[in-house]
Amino acid sequence: MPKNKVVPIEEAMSRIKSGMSIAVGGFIGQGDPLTLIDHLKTMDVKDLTIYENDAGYRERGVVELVRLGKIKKVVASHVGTTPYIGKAMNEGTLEVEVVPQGTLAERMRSGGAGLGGFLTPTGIGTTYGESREQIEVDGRTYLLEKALKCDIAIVRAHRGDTWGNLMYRGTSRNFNVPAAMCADYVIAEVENLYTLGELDPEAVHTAGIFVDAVVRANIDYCVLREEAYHNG
Amino acid sequence: MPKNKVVPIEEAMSRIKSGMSIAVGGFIGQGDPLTLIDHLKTMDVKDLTIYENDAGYRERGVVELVRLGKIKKVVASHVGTTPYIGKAMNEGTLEVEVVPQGTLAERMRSGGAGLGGFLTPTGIGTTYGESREQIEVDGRTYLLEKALKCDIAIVRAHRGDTWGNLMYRGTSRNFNVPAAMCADYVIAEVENLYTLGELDPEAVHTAGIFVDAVVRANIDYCVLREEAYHNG
Amino acid sequence: MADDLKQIIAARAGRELKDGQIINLGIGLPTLIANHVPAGVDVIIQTENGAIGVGPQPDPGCEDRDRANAGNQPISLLAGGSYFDSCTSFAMIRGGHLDATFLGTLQVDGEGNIANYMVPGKMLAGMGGAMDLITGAKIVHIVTEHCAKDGTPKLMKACTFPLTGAKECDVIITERALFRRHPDKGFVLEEVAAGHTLDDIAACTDMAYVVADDVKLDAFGE
Amino acid sequence: MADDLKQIIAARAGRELKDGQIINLGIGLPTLIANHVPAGVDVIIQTENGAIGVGPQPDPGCEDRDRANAGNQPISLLAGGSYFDSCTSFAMIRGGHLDATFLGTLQVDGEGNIANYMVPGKMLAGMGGAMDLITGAKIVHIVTEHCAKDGTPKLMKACTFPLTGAKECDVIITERALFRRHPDKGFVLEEVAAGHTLDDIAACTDMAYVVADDVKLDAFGE
Repeated sequence: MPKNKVVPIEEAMSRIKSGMSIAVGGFIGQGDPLTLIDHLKTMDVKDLTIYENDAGYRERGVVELVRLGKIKKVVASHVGTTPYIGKAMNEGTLEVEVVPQGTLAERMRSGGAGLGGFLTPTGIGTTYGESREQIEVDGRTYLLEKALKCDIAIVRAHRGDTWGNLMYRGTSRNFNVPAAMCADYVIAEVENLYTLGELDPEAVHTAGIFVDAVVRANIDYCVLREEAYHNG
Repeated sequence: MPKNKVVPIEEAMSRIKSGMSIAVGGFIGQGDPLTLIDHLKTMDVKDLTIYENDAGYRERGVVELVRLGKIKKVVASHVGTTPYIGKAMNEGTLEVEVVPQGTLAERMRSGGAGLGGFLTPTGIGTTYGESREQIEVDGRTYLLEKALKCDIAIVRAHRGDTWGNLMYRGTSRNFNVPAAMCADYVIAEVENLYTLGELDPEAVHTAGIFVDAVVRANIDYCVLREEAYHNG
Repeated sequence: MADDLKQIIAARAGRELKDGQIINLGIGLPTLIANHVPAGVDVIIQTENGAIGVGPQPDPGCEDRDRANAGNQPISLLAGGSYFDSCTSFAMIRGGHLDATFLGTLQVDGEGNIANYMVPGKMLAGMGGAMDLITGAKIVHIVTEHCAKDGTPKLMKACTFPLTGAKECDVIITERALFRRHPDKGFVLEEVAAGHTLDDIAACTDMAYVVADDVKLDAFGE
Repeated sequence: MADDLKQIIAARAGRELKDGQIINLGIGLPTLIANHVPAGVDVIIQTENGAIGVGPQPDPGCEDRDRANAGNQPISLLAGGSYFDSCTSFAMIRGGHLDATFLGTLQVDGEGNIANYMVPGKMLAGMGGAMDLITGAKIVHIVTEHCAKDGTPKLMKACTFPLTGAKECDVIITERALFRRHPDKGFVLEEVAAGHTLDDIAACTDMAYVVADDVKLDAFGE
């Protein structure tokens, strides 16, 4: 019988130490693990490096950790939805590295899949591409993108069981899937917790093998979802 | 509204010409597209190259096409479940190339995902590994495995809708997912055909974007499944 | 950009759509193209954050935070649509499974180079999914105001900002003109919007181009 | 291999299992290990054709062709198990998410090299998932009859067949002995099965090894 990985949030998050790298699921608020991010705000850690598609949406998400001075560097595909990130970067308090979205997702997956990296045509002929080794295969040139392995991953699922099988909802799936693969210790917050066997084995999006700790979300995302478009 | 891709089997399969490469889904009978393979047996084509995990199970599957002299080469991870393959190879009527199972699946996915290839530790230090270029990343050596792109793919799904959204059943999912990604023309046989909107959008395994033609299975797999273990 | 200009561009871009195409629309102006799909043309919209079969924006009160596009606007899903993760999304995009993409830009040039994600020393938004879209989509459309806010041309002799994609742009649609790139001739001016002349276009376009023999004047009116 | 020998090996291999481990069992003899999981130990079995949480073989009449393992034997799925495609399966395997694998072999040597997929000029079954399993699983166990059918040692000075994996074998369990590889000492003979002596083992083992100071004789009896 698969073991019960449901733990108090303090226990799971205590794995995070200053200087660590953290992969974060979500996409400008869609599926961002806000319970875990809120908890991280209260922790005495700094110099974290974040790998995420973005840094949140407006004032919510990883951007809050940047404001609190906990983040050394953000590696993202886009930071335009959180104006404070550009400000912190220009003030020199934050390093920002931007990478193509598909490349970032695939780098996470590669890390989780035990690959060393992959060859992509994305970025060939650009300044970005000059930062990567180029490899020719059968007459076509590709960038070599290295696999990404992080110390920690934090993700959010709509449903999860006690072993860490996860199911996401709608477009909240996004980076949660590759982020949940690529870290030494993967923490999943789940909106709804299920008993083993309740989730359809044909429909699981992330198998529990990838997950180390399951935490109950303490945010009412269903309320948040309804309010999102009414409060602007 | 997504277009209706349901076509007669003759129309879909007429895309297959002598000399083509074909990716085949399935795993020693689990999920093998037997309706399409049966149809291929009746076609006047030869010199096909097959990429599949295996060549079927016992006397059923791609091995039947080999017996009919339609196949030039099989690239698989394992051919031990179809004794005729070894015989044909030893008689010189068939080329066989074996590759690691994870590598074959990932090569298909890479081809479908527009990547040039990937770096894997699998095979390092072996004779197999000597057939591949070696690349060092951060002090570790990997094999460079090239993406695989085929002319045709044939797969089988348990459920499919008219646009080609597919859902597989149990361990029949296997290579059907990457095979359905990696070809110029992807033919899916479906055991059960659904109207658009009937399949749960959260639970689709292969999105219709990857599929070019949908064909109704003409084999009663449900009967086959029940009989499988009773007739040895 | 003024709303009416956006609508002119989106309307003309919409007429580029072919029945059955699978497309991805960038954030902002390109998203408006969904409102200008010609009658009798069915297209399937993919959004890179993880959905295909994007339908109309839901009615107020029916939005759902977990059903949104890459610009965080609420979406509905048509029958036959589905959700997926970011790796699968970019397998579709990079793997050549999209027929077309429509994106805005800061600069574009006659070689088909596109620069739309950063102004060195000033603004770094990030390329998001644009680099993959430009690389992977079969037809890359740039939809943009003809000139920047300060009046300088966006259709440049050569892009000066870091590129998002090299030699990938196939069609440029502005509120004033439509250019289509041919394999040997480079960009060809095919249409000039009503209210503009060939000389107007020449004056506000640094990009090298040739004028089509059958260039259509007073266009964009349909 | 005689059934009783298989059971001896599988039983000893079962005692290597630790509570909570996620394991993959090769086709044939290794599959039998599932019947020898010690009381109080829970392991999770992954099968590379696309399932995790593999349970007992279903009762006759309840088998299902779509619920089978990599050897095509019918399986059941425990609560918490799930199905997935081959790419995801090997992401688990190659990515180091499995604690242990148990595989049969043709040859193994003192360097930890494993050769189990072809006999040049004679037999080419293919490596199946073994190369990935050997590379990715944290602990690689070889479970094998001590000698080949013709009596020649399978535990070789150096493998002569093409390797499936280089320096990856951690534990060798035969019907006669258990060897465990240490970082500096190489393989250490830890246990000798009842009915065999240290000299017996030396006589039928070409592989270099050292005998543990506390080697356990008359073992495998529990």
